[in-house]
Amino acid sequence: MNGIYLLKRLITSFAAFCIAVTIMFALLRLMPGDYITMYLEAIYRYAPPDVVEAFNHVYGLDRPILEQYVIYLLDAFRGNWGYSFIYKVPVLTVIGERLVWTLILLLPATILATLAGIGIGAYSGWRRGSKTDIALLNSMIIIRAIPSYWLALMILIIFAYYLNLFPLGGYVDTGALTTGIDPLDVANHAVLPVLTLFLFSVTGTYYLMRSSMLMTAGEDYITTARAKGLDELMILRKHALKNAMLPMVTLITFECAGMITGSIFVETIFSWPGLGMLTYKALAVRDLPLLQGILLIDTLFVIAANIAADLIYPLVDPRVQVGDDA
Amino acid sequence: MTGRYIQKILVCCAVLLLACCVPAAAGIPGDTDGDTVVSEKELATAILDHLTAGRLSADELSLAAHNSLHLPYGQLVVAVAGDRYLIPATSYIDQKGVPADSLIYEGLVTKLRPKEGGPKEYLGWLAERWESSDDAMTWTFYLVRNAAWHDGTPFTSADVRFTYEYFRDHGNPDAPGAGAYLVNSAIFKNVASVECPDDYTVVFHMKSCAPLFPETLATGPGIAVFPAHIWRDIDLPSTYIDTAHIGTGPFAYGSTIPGTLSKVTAYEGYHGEKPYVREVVTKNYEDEDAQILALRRGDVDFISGEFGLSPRKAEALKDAPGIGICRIPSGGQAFEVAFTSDVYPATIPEFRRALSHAVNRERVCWLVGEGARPTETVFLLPALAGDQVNPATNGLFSYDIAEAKRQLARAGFNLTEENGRPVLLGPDGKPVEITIPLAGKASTNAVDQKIVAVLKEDWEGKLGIRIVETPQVDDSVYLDWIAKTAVHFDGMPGRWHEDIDRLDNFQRSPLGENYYHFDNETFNGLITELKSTADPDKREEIGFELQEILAEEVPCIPVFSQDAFMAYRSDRFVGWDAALLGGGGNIRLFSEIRPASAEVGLRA
Amino acid sequence: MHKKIVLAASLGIVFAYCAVALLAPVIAPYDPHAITGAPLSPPDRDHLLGTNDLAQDIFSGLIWGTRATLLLGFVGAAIAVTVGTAAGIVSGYYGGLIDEAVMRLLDVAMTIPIFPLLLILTTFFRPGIYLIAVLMGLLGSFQGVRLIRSQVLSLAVADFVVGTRALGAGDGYIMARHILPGVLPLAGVKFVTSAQHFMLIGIGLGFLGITDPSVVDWGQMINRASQNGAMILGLWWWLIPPGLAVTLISLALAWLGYACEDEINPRLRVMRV
Amino acid sequence: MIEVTDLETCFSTGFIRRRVVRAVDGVSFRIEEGETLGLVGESGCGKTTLGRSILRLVEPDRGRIVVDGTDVTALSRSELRCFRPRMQMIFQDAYTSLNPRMRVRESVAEPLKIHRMGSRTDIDRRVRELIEEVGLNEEHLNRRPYELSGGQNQRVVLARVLALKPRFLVADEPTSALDVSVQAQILNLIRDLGHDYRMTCLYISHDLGVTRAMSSRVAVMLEGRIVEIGRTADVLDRPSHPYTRRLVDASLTGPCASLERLPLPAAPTTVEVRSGHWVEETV
Repeated sequence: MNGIYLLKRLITSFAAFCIAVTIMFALLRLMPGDYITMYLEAIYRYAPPDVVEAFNHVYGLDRPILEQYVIYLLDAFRGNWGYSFIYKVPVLTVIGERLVWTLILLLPATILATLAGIGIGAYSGWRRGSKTDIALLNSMIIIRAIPSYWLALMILIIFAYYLNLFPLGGYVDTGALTTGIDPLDVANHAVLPVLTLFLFSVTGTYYLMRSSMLMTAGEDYITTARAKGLDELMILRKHALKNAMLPMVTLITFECAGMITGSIFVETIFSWPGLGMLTYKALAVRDLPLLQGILLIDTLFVIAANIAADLIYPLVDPRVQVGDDA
Repeated sequence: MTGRYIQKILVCCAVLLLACCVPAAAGIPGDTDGDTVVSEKELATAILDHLTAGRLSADELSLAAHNSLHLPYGQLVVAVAGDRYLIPATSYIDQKGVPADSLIYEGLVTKLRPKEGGPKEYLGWLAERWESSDDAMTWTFYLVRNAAWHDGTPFTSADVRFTYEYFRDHGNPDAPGAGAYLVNSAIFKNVASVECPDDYTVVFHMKSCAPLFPETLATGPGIAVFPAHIWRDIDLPSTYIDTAHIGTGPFAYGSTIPGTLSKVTAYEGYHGEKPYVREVVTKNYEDEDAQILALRRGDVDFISGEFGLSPRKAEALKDAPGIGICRIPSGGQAFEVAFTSDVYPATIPEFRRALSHAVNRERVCWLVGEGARPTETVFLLPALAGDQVNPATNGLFSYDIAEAKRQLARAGFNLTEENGRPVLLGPDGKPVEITIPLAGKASTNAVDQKIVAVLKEDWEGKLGIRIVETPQVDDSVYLDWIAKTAVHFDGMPGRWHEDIDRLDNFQRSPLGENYYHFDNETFNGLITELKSTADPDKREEIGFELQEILAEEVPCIPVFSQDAFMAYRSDRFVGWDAALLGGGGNIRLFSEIRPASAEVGLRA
Repeated sequence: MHKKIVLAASLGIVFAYCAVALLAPVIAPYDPHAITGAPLSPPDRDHLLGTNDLAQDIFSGLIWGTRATLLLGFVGAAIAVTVGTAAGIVSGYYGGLIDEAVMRLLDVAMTIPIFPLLLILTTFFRPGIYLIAVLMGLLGSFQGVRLIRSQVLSLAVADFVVGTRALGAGDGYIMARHILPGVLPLAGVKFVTSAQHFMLIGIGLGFLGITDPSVVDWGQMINRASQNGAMILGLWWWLIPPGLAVTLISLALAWLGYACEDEINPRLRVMRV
Repeated sequence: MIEVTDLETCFSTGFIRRRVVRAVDGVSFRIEEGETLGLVGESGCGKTTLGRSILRLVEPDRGRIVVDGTDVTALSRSELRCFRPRMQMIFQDAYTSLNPRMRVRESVAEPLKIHRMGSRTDIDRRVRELIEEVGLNEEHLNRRPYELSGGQNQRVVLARVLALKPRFLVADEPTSALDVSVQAQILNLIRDLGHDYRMTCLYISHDLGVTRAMSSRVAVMLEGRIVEIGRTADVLDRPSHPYTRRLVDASLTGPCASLERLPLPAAPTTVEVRSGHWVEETV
């Protein structure tokens, strides 16, 4: 880890953010039937020309395209991501409210999935070829093969409706209106969505850990260690875990970053007011400024996760010199 | 746990009712004669029952007492489809002025849902009554005298004038910052000045003759009046963080948990009829199915989907215990096959007329299911527009393929056959092909696809017109699409079909081109005349004439209108059907619902 | 032994799906777009899986839907793998500035989250099925570039490659004859896993309502079914079959991918499923 | 025949943070026609890079290479490709020198095909000739590298290289990966074929014994520089440079002896200690 590497990372991140902004700018401006008209259509049945003109003026759409772009870019960096069509408040405000709820689902799910994936994967890899291993491997393949929202739907129907064990959706009971948000109540609501997200992401960690165990088992030092009569499992676990750590951190980074992908189905089905559901709704009404905001916030997330991973790598494995190209 | 509790209560009630030998109707505890009102005598009997025999539990007795004394009781949970229906925790005034379906704010007047075949009715809200000068240049509103804002400040005519001025000043498009522009300011465009002779009288002086001013004010749920004492100092409505939401309505703002719940509580000082429920909680379920599951499980008391429940789901709920269904005739959307009058072949009026006989409404309705009613009137729905519908234009578009073929032939179209399939050749000798864009306003419940499926059978299979469906185009490009294609579908909420004034939908100018690119000089002139005509007879005459032009020109073919379905817990609250069907702005809806089960009191 | 059975079964399923897709007009009893009975009728002899809300035969839709799903999966994967392999080979073989440029570009591209971008782009353009496949393929090719490149890096400095260059072979020749065959097995595995991934994504897009309505596809079927309350109304014959159909092909591809991976990475070879 | 003047090859790593390793640092020497020059030095001293640089398999940064009267460094990419058949290289590991996916027949025919030398039947005939010349027979043609032994593979490599009838051959420790018994066979083969084809040869090795047997002159390389060059007998029997002395001593005591770092002058000068025997001056 050194300054120049960090600088490189920052430049990359900056470029990525600019590209995301540029794509959105291009889409908004290329859109046939410009979005002011569309916006007004939602309110009036017609878009009166004088009103459209006034709005174009307010949004600066009557200026040269390059000037618009520069303004847009600057606005994006200033956190001024425009107004959502549906909520009619600044996009960043809407996203800010939702982000925390997505994290409430995502963090426990990811942590649990990582721990469980490492545990089950290590066991499976250690007992490679055994019945348990085969059974575990196959069930993971099956879980991975089921379309995610399908799984979410089934979990909702079975556990919430038929077995009546959990709430059908939302994140708090109506009682919260009077007594305030009770963490236990939220936890009760979060069980099913977290379970679903957990199932989505446990397979990745499992695969990684298992194949790391298998790879490690073939290494010479393991054979040597075994010959010396040391505890095979312990050595395996130690080395396999070490080997798996780097890709694991990358994997978790990507999982966090791709949070919208998984949560879009889960949150919609469980009426959980996070970023995923916001995406779903923005899509339904083609709320482009909001979609743009979601893309940007997700890009920022990837950037943050990458930098976090860079910082974590050396902690996990001191041999790794991040940014060392040689 | 709750389920068992409900069972217990139900069993108790049943035993009780049997013991009292009262006609077995599920109703309010203590209400022995079944009129849904607990009279003083009944309450007294109930108290005695409770004291001596313990037949009624303390909770039930409390419910009976609240009902008898008209004190708000219990919590009503309403499911909504989308968090935009929740009351936001912050600023409440949006670019429209105020969100629709508000229980908190009131306007001067609101419009009642018309009874089938009946005339238009308005309901005074903050205005007790109103009158206009003969030339409709001056409108005077007499305000209710006992109204007060939720924070106790008395409501006066100054608030009304303030609202007008606020809209006028913030309707300025040059106002700094996005979102500062209040779109509804257009509604006051025609107002020259507002005068307040006293605290309870407001006089609007118009710029030009405005016979329909109350109608304009009642658009949607009605234009809300803002509290002058709060909004006086706020320059930018979009950036103001309002957490109090002070209005004059029957309910005052309670609290919000963003994205999922919001609550209003009964306002004891309300100037009209006080609500019977103490709290109305709105709970967000994104998914209609989740709403239905929640209603069945008893998590919510009222569901309505987004445009009313889907008819089939309403049908399936009918037999569920403790659940009632309300159907509002033509309360949903009305659908039409619309022509773009300047795109070939829709440029040919005979072609449009011919096709008006080639829409199998019965079959479309059969596909759509329960609650779809075929309509053959011009644009206005008889169920809503009542006597404004010109009887002469009724039944002009009957389904008759032979007639369609005849008219097409007369217009120079030639029906031939190719590879065993009919092919229609246009006057130019080329096969006729029509592109139909999907999505847009008719895509609710896939109605557009259902209409296409039926049209394909007739237009393609019998008349030889090739139909090309576009992929589901999104709303942003839909407008462009319909401008380029001869035929599209439209679906509009009922209120667009309830009044002759809505026929301006077909007028060209002053708003520019209409959806149909329809441009008929006589028609345009008549609309302008209608807008400034106050005399009801004269208005009716013009309205009839307008409809005749439309029937002749066929800029669109009406297909069907849909009833709206809503479902509720009939075992917990009573008075649903009357409230829902009785119409009026939604503001009164939840004031009339009465709790019927002690359970709703325990929730709060 | 057992592994062979699983492999054979997976291949069998994939081939069966391909056959169904090819023979759809022959197998399907009805035109999937035609009104063929009463809407929402339960399964009977005429309609093996009943009809949907448009009174279309669900069984025929299921058969025709195979085409869309396979097309999305395979065309998308083909594009992703082709682009990924080409870029990976060029980047890894030439190294230097080209590699640096490709890698930095990739760093940037990988930072932009793919799924939201895919959603926005497919929403923005009219979602034709080929467009979705191409977008998915292009956006999904980034990971492949890294994978292939790392393999190419070791191949490019292999003695036989240097030796062939010493013989006077051009870069094009070397990449085509020596590098490409070396990465093909890896690209093959990537193809299978991408195809599975893209099929699931395609179905997901259908579920979100981003589909081509002129094509019957399973995501759209599931979406339609759940939008029209198949779950509430108990119309299992509408909701379950497309879901099962997706799961089965996805499972077959997953097993196939695993078996292939096992084959090219012998150290993982312990699978006796 | 071969003339290398002031050759310098650097490797740089990193894009932004450039780090330069000078693998070949100002090397000059000549090899006469038909002569074999041995190049010795411990691993990592730049022998392989030097070999590859001469053939421009690695681009040198500076200097001039003249092979057979042609300035190799001045050739354009396409000219270079046409020139390549005249100079060839054999690598250390025979297994990795052959594409594992190709049959012997394809590998041997590959150079002929690349340079379009003859029709298909011509190529086929030539391949058979070649394979017999290197001491294998036709049945080996359909095998793949992993079905052959190391020695056999190295013969295939040789056949492949000889197909182009090169004038100059760089042999980069071609026998170091082989068993001692096989080594001798391959060495003999290379020597004999080199003689038959009248090839000039640069023989890279760290084994002084092999070098002695193969080459008439020897160059000693240390940290990218040639520190001593001269006739084999002169250099190996009467080493003048301390490094060479150590190298020779080490070869007597055993291969495991590690060599300590020697302090080297920054700007060395070379002196001719006897005719054709040049040594870099030490501090």
